Amino acid sequence: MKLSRIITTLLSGLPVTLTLLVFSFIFAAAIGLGIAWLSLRNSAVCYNISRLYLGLVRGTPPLLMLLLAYYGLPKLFLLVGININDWSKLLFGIVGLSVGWSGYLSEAFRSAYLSVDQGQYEAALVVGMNPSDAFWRIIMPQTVLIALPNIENLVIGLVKATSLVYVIGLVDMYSSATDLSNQNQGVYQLEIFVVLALIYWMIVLAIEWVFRSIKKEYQYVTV
Amino acid sequence: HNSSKANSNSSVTTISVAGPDNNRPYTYPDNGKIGGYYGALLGRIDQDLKQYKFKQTTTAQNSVFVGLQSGKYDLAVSNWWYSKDRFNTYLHSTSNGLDDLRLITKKGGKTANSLKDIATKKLTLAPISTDDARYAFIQDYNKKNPKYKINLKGIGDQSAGDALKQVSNGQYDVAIYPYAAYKPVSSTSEGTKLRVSKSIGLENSYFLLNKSDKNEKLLKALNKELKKLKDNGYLGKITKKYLYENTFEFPGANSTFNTDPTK
Amino acid sequence: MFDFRFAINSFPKILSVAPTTIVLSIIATLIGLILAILIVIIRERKIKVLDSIAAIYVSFIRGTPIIVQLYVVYYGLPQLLVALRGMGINTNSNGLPVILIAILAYSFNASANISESIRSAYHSVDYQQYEAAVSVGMKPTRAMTRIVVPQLITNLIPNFSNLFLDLIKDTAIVYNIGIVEIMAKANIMSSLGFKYIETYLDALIIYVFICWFFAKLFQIFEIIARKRISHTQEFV
Amino acid sequence: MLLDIKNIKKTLKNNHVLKGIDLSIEKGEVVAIIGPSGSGKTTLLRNINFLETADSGMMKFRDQQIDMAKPSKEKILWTRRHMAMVFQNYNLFKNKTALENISEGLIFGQNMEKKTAESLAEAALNQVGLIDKKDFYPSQLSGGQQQRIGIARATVLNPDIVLFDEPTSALDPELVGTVLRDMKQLAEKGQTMIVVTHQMSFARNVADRVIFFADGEIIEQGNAEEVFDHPQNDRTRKFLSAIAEDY
Amino acid sequence: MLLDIKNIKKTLKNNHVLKGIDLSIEKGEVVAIIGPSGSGKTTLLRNINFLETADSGMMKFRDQQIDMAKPSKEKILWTRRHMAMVFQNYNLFKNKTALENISEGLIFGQNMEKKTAESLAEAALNQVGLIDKKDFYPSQLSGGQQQRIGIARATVLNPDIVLFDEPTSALDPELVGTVLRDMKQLAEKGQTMIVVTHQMSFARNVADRVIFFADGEIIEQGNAEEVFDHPQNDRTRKFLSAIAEDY
Ligand SMILES: Nc1ncnc2c1ncn2[C@@H]1O[C@H](COP(=O)(O)OP(=O)(O)OP(=O)(O)O)[C@@H](O)[C@H]1O
Ligand SMILES: Nc1ncnc2c1ncn2[C@@H]1O[C@H](COP(=O)(O)OP(=O)(O)OP(=O)(O)O)[C@@H](O)[C@H]1O
Ligand SMILES: [Mg+2]
Ligand SMILES: [Mg+2]
Repeated sequence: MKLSRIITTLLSGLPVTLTLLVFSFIFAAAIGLGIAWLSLRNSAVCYNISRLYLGLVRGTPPLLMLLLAYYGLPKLFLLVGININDWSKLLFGIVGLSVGWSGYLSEAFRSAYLSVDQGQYEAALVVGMNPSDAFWRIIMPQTVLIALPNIENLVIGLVKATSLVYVIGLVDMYSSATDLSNQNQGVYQLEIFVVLALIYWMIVLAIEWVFRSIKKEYQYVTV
Repeated sequence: HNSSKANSNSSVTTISVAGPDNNRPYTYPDNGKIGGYYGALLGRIDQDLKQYKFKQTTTAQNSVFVGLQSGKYDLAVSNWWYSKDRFNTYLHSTSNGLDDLRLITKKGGKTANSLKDIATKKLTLAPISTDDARYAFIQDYNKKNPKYKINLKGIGDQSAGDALKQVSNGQYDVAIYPYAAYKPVSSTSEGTKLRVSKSIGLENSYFLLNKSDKNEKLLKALNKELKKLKDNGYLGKITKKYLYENTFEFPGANSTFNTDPTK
Repeated sequence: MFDFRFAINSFPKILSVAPTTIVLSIIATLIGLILAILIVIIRERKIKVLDSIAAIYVSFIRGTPIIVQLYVVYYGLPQLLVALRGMGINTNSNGLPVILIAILAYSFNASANISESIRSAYHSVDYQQYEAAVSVGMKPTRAMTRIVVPQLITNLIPNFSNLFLDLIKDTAIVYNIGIVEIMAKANIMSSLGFKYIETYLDALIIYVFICWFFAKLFQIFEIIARKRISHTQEFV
Repeated sequence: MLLDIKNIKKTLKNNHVLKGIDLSIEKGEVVAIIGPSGSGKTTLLRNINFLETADSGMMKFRDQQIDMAKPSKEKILWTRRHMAMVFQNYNLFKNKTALENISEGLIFGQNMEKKTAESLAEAALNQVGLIDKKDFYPSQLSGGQQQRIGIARATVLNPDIVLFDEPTSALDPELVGTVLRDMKQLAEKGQTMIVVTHQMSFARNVADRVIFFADGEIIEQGNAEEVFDHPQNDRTRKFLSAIAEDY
Repeated sequence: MLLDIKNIKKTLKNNHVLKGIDLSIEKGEVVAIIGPSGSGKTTLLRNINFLETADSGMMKFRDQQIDMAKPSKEKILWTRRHMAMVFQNYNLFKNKTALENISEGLIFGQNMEKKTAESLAEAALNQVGLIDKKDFYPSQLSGGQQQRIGIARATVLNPDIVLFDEPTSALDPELVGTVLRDMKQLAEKGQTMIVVTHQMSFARNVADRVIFFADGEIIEQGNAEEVFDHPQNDRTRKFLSAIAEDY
C-alpha cells in the first residue's frame, strides 16, 4: 500500500485525537483540582470522599472507564430524567478520559501543592495580602510549576489513552488505522501500525518540546 | 423510554442501530453509517418502513452489546447466529441472511472438510474472537459432540486477514470462516497460499433487539419486511453482491432459512 | 436488564484468571526493571552511541500507545523471525506463544517508564552522599550500592507503584492478541449470551480490588523502606 | 506605647513554647531578642503577626485592642498591614521578579495602583542599590541581595513595626555586613523594629534594648551593656559564654 | 613535605575557578584558608581529593607523584584512603546510624573486619562524647552532633591529612563552639589539616598558617598575625574589613 495513502488516512483521524486530548485535559485538570482541594481540606469526610474517588477512578482501566461513560452515564442521567443519549460520541469520549485522568492530575496537584514552601504563603500574608490573593498569586503559580514534569507525563499518557476510544466507536487516529487495515484484510497491518506509532511519537515529541519551552521560560523560577 | 425521540413528524419513531466496526463485508464504518451487507439491508428497510427512522453507528463489537443491553441501542446488526442465551437476552428477528461456513487450511498442508475432521486429525484451530458468533458456534458444537471436541482458543477483535495469515504461515492448521470473510483475503499474496473447503454448513443470522415494547412493535414490522425481501429476491441480490455467492441458491437453503432455531 | 445471577455466577470464573493478569504484570515489570537498570546505567554513565540509542528507545516507547506497541510486536516479531530465517538464521516463528509476545511488549513498555522513574529517583538523592562515601575511601560501585541505592529506593517506590498499577490496567487490552486474562474472560463469558454489562462490572470490581491491594502493599513497602533502608523519615 | 503584649502563651504539641510573655515596644524603639535555639523567639514573632494563633494573650497595637487567642479576620489583616516581617530565609516570592516582590504588597496589601506601586518599588530598589536587578528572579540573586530586597519589601509598606527573624543567619559572612548596614540605616531613620538575632555586635551597637529569651520566657532585659557586660542571670551568662569564641 | 601541589588549574563552564595554584603542606601543619564566597576554596579541596578532576596540575602526596589532570583509578583510591574530608553540610550517610557512619569507611575503605571497625568507631564516638547516640540516625541528631560525627568519621581513618570545608558554617551559633573545640583538640594532637573557614578566631588561634584566597588565586599567606593584622594586599584588607563588624 502506498505510504501516502496510509498517512492521509491516519491523519484524517488526527482532529478527533487532538480534540479528545485538549478537552479531556482541560476537564481532567478541573476535576483534579477539585479533588485535590477536597483532599487538602481539614475534614475527614472530604478527605475520605477524595480517597474513595481516587481509589475507584485509579483502579479502573481506561477502557472500562470509556464504556462506563458512554453507556453508564446516560443511564445515570435518565434516573433524573435527562436524556443525553444524543450527545455526540466525542463528548462521551472526553468525559471518560477526563474522569480517568482526573485522579492522576489530582495527585500531581496535591503533591506539588504540599511541596510549595510554606514560607511563601506566609510571606504573602505578611505583606498584607488576603489569603485568597496569596493563594492565587503566589502559591498556585508555584504549584503548577512544581507539578509541570508530572503534568507533562500525564499529558503524554493521555495522548496514548486517546487510542482507546475505538471501544465506543469514535473514529480517531487509531480507529482510522484499524479500519484501513481491515479494508485490506489486515494484510498491511504492520506497516500501518508502524506509521501510526510514528505519528503518535511525533505528537508526543511536540508536546515535550512545548513543555521544554515552558520550563525554559520559567527557568529562573526555581521552586 | 430510552432513545426513541419524537421527531417533528410525531408518527416517525427513531431506532438506534449499532454494528461492529470491523466485520467486513457485513458491517464496517462508512461515513458515520453502517456499510456492507447490513448497511444495504438497513438502507432498504429504512426506505420501506416509513414509520421508522434508523440512526446508525458503528463501534467495537463488545461495545455494541454493552450498548444494546443498556438500552442505548435498540437494534444490533451483523451476522449474529443463534445461541440460546442470546435469544433469551434479546429480542430476535427471523433470519436476515444465510452464511456459508468453510474451513480454510494451508495449501499443501493438513486438510479438513468438517468440524469432526479437526478433532480427529488433531488440527489446531486458529483463535476466534470471543465476541464472534463462530466462537459460540464451536462451543455449541463441542457441547453437542463431546467425543470430538475441538480445542477452542479465544482472542479479542481480530480481522479475517490476520487470522488467515496465521494459517498461511503455519502457526495454526485451520480456520473457520464464512465464505464471505475468506473471499477477499484469497486474492492477497498470503491468501493464495490458502485452500478452502467445500461448504460445511449454512448458518442463519438474525437481528438482535433490546427488549422493550417499542422494539416488540418494531420486530413485527421487521419480520414482515424480511419475509418480503426474501421473497422478492432482495436478500439474494445483496448476498451475491456483498458476500460473493448467492447462498440462497444453495441446496437446502430454503429449509435452513425457514427453520426456527429455538424449536 | 441487569442479570444479577449471571453477574454473580461469572464472578468466580473471571476471578479465576486474575492470576494471569497479575502474573503477566509482575513478570513484565520484573523484566522491565532489569532492562530499566541497564538503560539507567547506560544513560547515566553516558556510554557512547548506546546512550543515544537508549534515549531514542525510551522516547519512542513513551511516545506510543501500548496497544500499538502490542500489535507491532505481535505482527512484527514473526515477520522479523521469518526475515532472519531468510538470512539463514534458524528461527521458528510458528511456535511463538502469544504470552511471550505479550510479556515482551509489556516488558519493553515497562522498561522505558521504569528507567525514567529510576533516573529521577537517582537524581533526587543528594549527590554529596556519594561524594562523602568515596571520600572515606569506598570504591565508586560500593558507594553506589551501599549509600546511594538504598536512599534511591524510597524515592522510587511511589512512582514504581503507579507504574505497576498502570501496567495492570494496561493489560486489559491484551485480549486483543488472544490471552485470556480478566478482560478476555469477561468477554468470553459474555459472548454466549451477548451480556456484557454484568461481566464488565465483575471485571471492574476485580481491577479496583487488585489495584487497591497493590497500592496498599507498596505503601507498606515504602514505610518499611523508609524505616529500614533509607531512614529518610524524621523521627518525632 | 506602640505595641503592648500581655501574657502571651503558646503550646505546640504539648510543648510550652511561650510561657506567658509581656512585651511593650515604644515608637521608634529598636529591640533585639537573643537566646538559644529552640527557645521560642521565632514563635513569638509569628504570634505577634498572627501567622500562628496564640493560646491566650492580649495585644494592644496602635489604638486597637486584640485578643490574641481569637483575633478576627479583619484585625489580622489590619495588623499585618501595619506591620512587616523579614524572614531568615528571605522568602522572596520565587515566581516574582525583584521589582514585583516589592510592589506586590503595595498592590494587593494596600490596594495601590500598579503604576504608583511600581515607582515606589523602584525607589526602594534604588535605595538599596539594586535597581539594576529589578527584573531578576530570586534564584538569580545572591543571598545578601535577596535579603536586602526582603527588607525593601517590608519597609516599602511603611509599617509601624518591622519584625526581623535572624535576617543574617543564612548569609555568607561577607554579605552579612551589607544587610546589617541597611538595618542600621533603617533604625537611624526612626523605624520601630524587633530583631531576633545572633549578631551580638548588632545588638550591642544598634539596639536600644536587648532581651534575653530562653525556654519560652524573658529571662533578662535592659540596654546592651547591662545584658552583655553585667548579666544578672546564670542562664544569660552561660549562653553568652557559649557564643563567645573561647576555643 | 607531606603534600605538594603545583600549578593546579580548573575551569568550570568557562569560569577560571582555579588559576594555577601552588600549595605545600608539611606534616603536622594546620592551614586555614579564608576568602570571599565563590573564590574557589571548595573547588580546591574537591580537586585535591579528586571529587573533581583538575585541568592541569601535579601533586606529590607522601611518596606518590600524581598528575592531577589524569589520575588513575588506583591513585584516586589510594589518595582518598590517605586523606579524609569533612563537609559543610556534614553529609552523614542518611541511611546509616552514627556508629555505621564511622565504621563504614573502615570496613569498605580500609578492608577492616567489621568487629574491629566497630570497636574503633565506638572509641571514636566515646571521644566526642556521643557514644549514647551510636544507634541514632542522622535525622535524629542536632547539627552540632552530626558535624562532630562527621569529624569522627574522617579522623577514625587515621588519615595523613584532613580537609575541612567550612565545617561550622551550617551550625547554630551556640553549637559552633563544640565543633571547633573538637577541631582544636585534633590540631593539638598533630593532625595535619587544611581548613576552609569563616571563623576568624579559629584561624587566628589554631592555624599555623593562614592563606587568603580570592578569585582563584592565593593572594597572601603567612601566620595569623601577618595576614590579619598586617595584610600586605588591598584585596585582603577589603575582605577583612567586610568581615569585621563595623556597623
Ligand atoms: N510545629 C511545631 N510543632 C511542635 N513543636 C514546634 C513546632 N514549631 C516549633 N516547635 C518547637 O517550639 C520551640 C520553639 O521554636 P522556635 O522556632 O520558636 O525557636 P527559636 O527560638 O526561633 O529557635 P532558633 O534560634 O533555632 O530559630 C522549639 O522547641 C521547637 O521544637
Ligand atoms: N558546577 C559548576 N559549574 C559552573 N561553575 C561552578 C560550578 N561549581 C562552582 N562553580 C563556580 O566556581 C566558583 C568557585 O566556587 P567554590 O564553591 O569553589 O567557591 P568557594 O570559595 O568555596 O565559595 P563559598 O565560600 O561560597 O563556599 C564560583 O564562582 C562558582 O560559581
Ligand atoms: Mg527561630
Ligand atoms: Mg565553598
